[in-house]
Amino acid sequence: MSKELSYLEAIREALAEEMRRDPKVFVLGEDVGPYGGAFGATQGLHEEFGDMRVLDTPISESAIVGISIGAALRGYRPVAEMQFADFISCGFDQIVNQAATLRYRYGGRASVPIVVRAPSGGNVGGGLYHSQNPEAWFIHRPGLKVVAPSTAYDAKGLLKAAIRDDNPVVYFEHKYLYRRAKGPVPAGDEVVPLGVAATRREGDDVTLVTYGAMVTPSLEAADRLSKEGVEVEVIDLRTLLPFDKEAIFRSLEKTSRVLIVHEDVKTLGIGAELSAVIMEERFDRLDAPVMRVTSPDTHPPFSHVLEAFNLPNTDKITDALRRLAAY
Amino acid sequence: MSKELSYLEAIREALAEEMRRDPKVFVLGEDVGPYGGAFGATQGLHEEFGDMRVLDTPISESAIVGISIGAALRGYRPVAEMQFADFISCGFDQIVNQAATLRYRYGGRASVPIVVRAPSGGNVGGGLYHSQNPEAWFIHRPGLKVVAPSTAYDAKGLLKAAIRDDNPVVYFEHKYLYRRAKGPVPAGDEVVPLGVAATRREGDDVTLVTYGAMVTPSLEAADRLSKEGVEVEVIDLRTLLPFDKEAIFRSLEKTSRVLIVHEDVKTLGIGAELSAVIMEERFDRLDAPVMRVTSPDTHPPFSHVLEAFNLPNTDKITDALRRLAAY
Amino acid sequence: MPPIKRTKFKLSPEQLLEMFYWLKLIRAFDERLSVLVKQGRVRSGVYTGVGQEAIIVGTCFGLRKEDYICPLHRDLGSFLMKGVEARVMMAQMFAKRTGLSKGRDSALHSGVSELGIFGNTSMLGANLPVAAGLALTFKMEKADHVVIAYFGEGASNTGDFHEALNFAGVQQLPVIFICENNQYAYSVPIEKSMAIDDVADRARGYGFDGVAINGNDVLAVYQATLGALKRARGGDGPTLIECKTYRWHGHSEHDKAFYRTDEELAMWKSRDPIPTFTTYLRARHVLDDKTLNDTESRVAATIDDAVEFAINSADPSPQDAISDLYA
Amino acid sequence: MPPIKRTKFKLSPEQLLEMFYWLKLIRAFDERLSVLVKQGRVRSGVYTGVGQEAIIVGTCFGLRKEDYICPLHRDLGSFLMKGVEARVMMAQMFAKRTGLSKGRDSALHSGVSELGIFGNTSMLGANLPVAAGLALTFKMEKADHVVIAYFGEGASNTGDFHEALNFAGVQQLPVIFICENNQYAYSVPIEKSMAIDDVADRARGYGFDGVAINGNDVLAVYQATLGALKRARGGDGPTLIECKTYRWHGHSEHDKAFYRTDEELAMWKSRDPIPTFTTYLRARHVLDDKTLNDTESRVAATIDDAVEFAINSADPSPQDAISDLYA
Ligand SMILES: Cc1ncc(C[n+]2csc(CCOP(=O)(O)OP(=O)(O)O)c2C)c(N)n1
Ligand SMILES: Cc1ncc(C[n+]2csc(CCOP(=O)(O)OP(=O)(O)O)c2C)c(N)n1
Ligand SMILES: [Mg+2]
Ligand SMILES: [Mg+2]
Repeated sequence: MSKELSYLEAIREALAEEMRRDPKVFVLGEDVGPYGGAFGATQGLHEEFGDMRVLDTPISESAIVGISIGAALRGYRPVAEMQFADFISCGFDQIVNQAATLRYRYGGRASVPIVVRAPSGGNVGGGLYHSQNPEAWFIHRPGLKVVAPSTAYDAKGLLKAAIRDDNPVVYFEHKYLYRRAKGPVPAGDEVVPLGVAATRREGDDVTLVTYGAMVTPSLEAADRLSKEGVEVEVIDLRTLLPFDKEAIFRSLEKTSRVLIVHEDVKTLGIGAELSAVIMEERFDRLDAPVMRVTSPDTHPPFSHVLEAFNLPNTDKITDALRRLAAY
Repeated sequence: MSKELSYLEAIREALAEEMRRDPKVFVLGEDVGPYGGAFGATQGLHEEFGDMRVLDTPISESAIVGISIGAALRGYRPVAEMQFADFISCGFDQIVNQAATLRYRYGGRASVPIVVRAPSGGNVGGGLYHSQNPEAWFIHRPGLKVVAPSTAYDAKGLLKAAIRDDNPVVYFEHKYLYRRAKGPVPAGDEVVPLGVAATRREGDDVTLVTYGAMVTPSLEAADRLSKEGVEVEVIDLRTLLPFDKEAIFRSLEKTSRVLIVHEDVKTLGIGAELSAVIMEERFDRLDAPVMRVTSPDTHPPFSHVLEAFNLPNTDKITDALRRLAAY
Repeated sequence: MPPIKRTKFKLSPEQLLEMFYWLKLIRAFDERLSVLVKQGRVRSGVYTGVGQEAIIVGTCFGLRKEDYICPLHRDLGSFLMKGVEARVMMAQMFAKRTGLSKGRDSALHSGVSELGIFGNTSMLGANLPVAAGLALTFKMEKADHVVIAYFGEGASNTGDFHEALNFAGVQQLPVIFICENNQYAYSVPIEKSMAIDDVADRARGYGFDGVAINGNDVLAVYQATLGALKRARGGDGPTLIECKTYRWHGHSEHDKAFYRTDEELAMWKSRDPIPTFTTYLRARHVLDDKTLNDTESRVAATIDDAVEFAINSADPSPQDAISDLYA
Repeated sequence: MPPIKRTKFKLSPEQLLEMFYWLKLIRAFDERLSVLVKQGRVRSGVYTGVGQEAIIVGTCFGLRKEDYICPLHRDLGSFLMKGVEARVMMAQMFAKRTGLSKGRDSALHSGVSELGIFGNTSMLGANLPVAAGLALTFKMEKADHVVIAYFGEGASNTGDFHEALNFAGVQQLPVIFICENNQYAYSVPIEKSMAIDDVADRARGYGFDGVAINGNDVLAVYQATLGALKRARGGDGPTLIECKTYRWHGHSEHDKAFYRTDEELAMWKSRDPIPTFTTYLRARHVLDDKTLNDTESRVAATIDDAVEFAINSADPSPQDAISDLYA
């Protein structure tokens, strides 16, 4: 627990450790071999594990996922890399129709332990096709699990848990955090369990639910509110499907107010489901409407002027928290 | 307005009329030519319009959409058929990344007037891959419009509007309604405008928001409640993106209670967004939580025993309405 | 590399009779299914392979238990030959709890890992990347097992076909791609879906051999498969075998197939694989009237038993609609 | 069908000098971009085509205004040759309001319909179905215009490549597929992504001709294109021209390209298309020192002006982040 790693190094370490632990784990994707991946997540793996466990593939996202499924059916645990999460649209059918349904239509007699790693998110000057946050499409698909770590600790711990999980997991790693998030990581066999949120800050006045790169500005906004006498509890979902409803409800018991913050666009982003579930199950506990701070319904633009307009940030979150606290 | 057509005939008539009106309209897809489409939606068109305006394509969903986009850029108005909405996952990238973003990244200097017709929905013994309701994926994508008619009238009128619209439209036609829904259809140049909901039944006590094949059981449930002294206003969304928020809010002013009914699964189905928007913008008008009746988070199974378990129906809707009215 | 079509082989009388049994059983199974659909006892879309049996028998006959098959919609017979009991397959078509998918799907969208059978989705071509993934694990293990992947000529126009065959080629995987070229994809004749005569020619674009053979000659299919098996088991990579054939029935049992002529059907019926093989067996004195009668009774008994079993099997319990989604 | 490589042509001195100008301009543009990236003035991922200019010049030189091009990420030069001003392209790279996309993307993801330029997404191969759609409209109109579609050898492994070329083949569309085979897809050498030597061989699987030529010889590229243009304009369908070449820079300007050797780079630099063509022009007495100097000054002035224009152009206004989504 003493070692400090970057989020990216944490991912690399998780891969290396799991590959050492279990010979059935292997990685595949574009440029993941000797090159070490577009972001370096697989650096050193090819040298250590060789051609057959660190596979450079052709530019064939659908096949990358399909091949992973085939290998998983024979007991392997493939970790497929999409070079950018944006390109997951090209492997979409294999994920939502092949992987997500397999156990169900096999009558429960098989499972698909694959992980699809997908570098997502903006604020890195990536423009329309190198900044997307495609998590909602997969949260809408029963049979999948969806993960989105915000810290180096979770990046490692959740990836290890995802690799060991017997279900198809889509693992969104946020590009903005790769080198910016740093911290201790779990040691040895420790994992961060899927489906369990983390409370990043305690508070009795407002519950803020978020994940990924939005955790830091959320905490900053919470600190500002604290100076104004409002204590915000910040919940980092970590797993988006299944999401930790109980953690939200527990916090809500104290606060009666919920703000949801995500970088994905508003309409049918995960915030919609969280809000709807709170509505259905905790309506009487609410003293104010559940609010959302999200990107507007548009595409991620390149120009920093435009991207800044879209992205939620500390100021926008602070404003929303104030409105919510004052409601 | 006097002619009675089935929902399927209404679609066919819309296609034929638009093709006659505008030489730039053409249809393409698998088996849409001499065969007339898997469901017969294009029957007679090949005979009338010939090979170049009624194109049988290879089994290539991604190309079918991409070809449509190319033709649209040259001023054509292609109507592409997915044989089943389920297979839209194979053309996903071209819809969400190519069509939906084009105008934006062209700086507003071009548009993509395509329609993707997608026969969706269950209750027809179709099983996992012939029963899906994939609308939410597209509602989550800015730049698209999404349509889902419930009557023959709207099937014709909305399809005509979709063809004339300058944006990419995904048009979900419900298979269960093809031969079961019958009624008058708009004549001549009349269209049903996109973005406008229809109130199918007036009532002051509860607002029920739904669309597609769920309108009929919703109306039946409303009739039952009426006998119990509860008047339900039933709103048929017709267009799912952009959805007619104002129509919902208007009704809510009267009723203070909203039930959402859809056949799609619950988590991040459109009901989530509707609920969240009502929460955000009309919290103080609510006397009860917005509730949802949907399919559970699973896949559409074949066996009628299983499918019946999943699908919302008059009984389930009636129960929910009672709970909501009594809240 | 060893030639494919001229591989030498010798089959014992017992083996030849076994082949004969399978041809008859698969034909009888499909024909019974067809009757059951007409009787309304099987409700689902049924896609029979009547007329194409020689392909299944010729390709499956030389397989080991460890070898894997990846069938598509007309390949029910390959499930039988790989070891699934006829009664289980029949229960699957009846959507009974005793079927492979517990009633969740009635078609061939379920598999049995222990028997080396992959169950695809409905999405044509989507089985091929999975086949490559299965074969990759055999290569990793330096095992000399093989994967057989089936697809129609129509499915060879999907993106997944291309991505899968390219990957199999570059990795030299032990996989045999079997094209069942039955001249039509639903209503679309091959000349409207590709500008080549032989799908086999596509193999060259992936760096391995493709051969086109008479798919109605079980011995020719067996011989070509043997050659490809030898190659694959010896580490010499994939082969594409295109089997020219014809489906007697409509695309599904509900399709009247008006898009083809009676003459064409009659011509292909005259090439029925079963009489051809019967003549061969008689000429070699392997089959006499008694063995013929015995075979036919065995087949009839098996099918009768299967139908009885399916009819008497219980429906799934409603809760099965939402179980087995996650491991 | 007319042969592709041996098409006769005659170019006037003016035309030859114009070709020379384009070669120099495109080279200079990319090299300036490269400097601007190092200076931090252009922030985006920049993918130059330095070393590959002969392909763009040779393929675009014979085009009409009505012909369409479908470029990929290294084909900035084709925008210039089709009529976009250098300053507009530079403003696009600077993400300024005066660029093609109003700052929404800095890469080549924008087009100009009036000039016959399609702007693709980032998704490799996704331009090819669109190219087929554009060509389809020329066929519909019986116009003798042509579509030129570019792609790397890496992109030829995507599903979209396959679906598009197959459709173009079966419909005999007026489209020329230009493969820029620069030996690498990012870090992955061609031999790790396909088991064939020539991408041109894939054309046979689609029923048309493919030729492999020296992509660093502008006259060879021009000649092959002329032949293919004649074919396409005459209704004889598509051609695939594979241009063997090499990119001098890394995959993007941030890539150090350690995956290749200095020797390899030196060898390819010795095949620089510009000196080769210069020698030819001098031998034919078309180019003397004065014309060379004039050309170089013209090029420098154009680039300087472009950079100045881009730098002095305004950023987009924040609201542009959410405009132009719908027509
Ligand atoms: C991706 C996809 N698109 C469309 C369909 C609908 N469909 C089912 S079978 C079929 C025809 C298949 O033709 P072919 O591959 O030649 O196989 P055959 O039915 O002739 O055996 C079609 C279009 C599908 N199942 N999957
Ligand atoms: C569908 C898709 N997958 C991955 C990428 C990431 N990517 C961008 S360029 C590139 C390599 C392209 O190689 P090639 O097609 O040969 O073109 P080149 O860059 O060599 O000109 C990759 C993998 C992408 N843009 N699209
Ligand atoms: Mg076929
Ligand atoms: Mg390349």
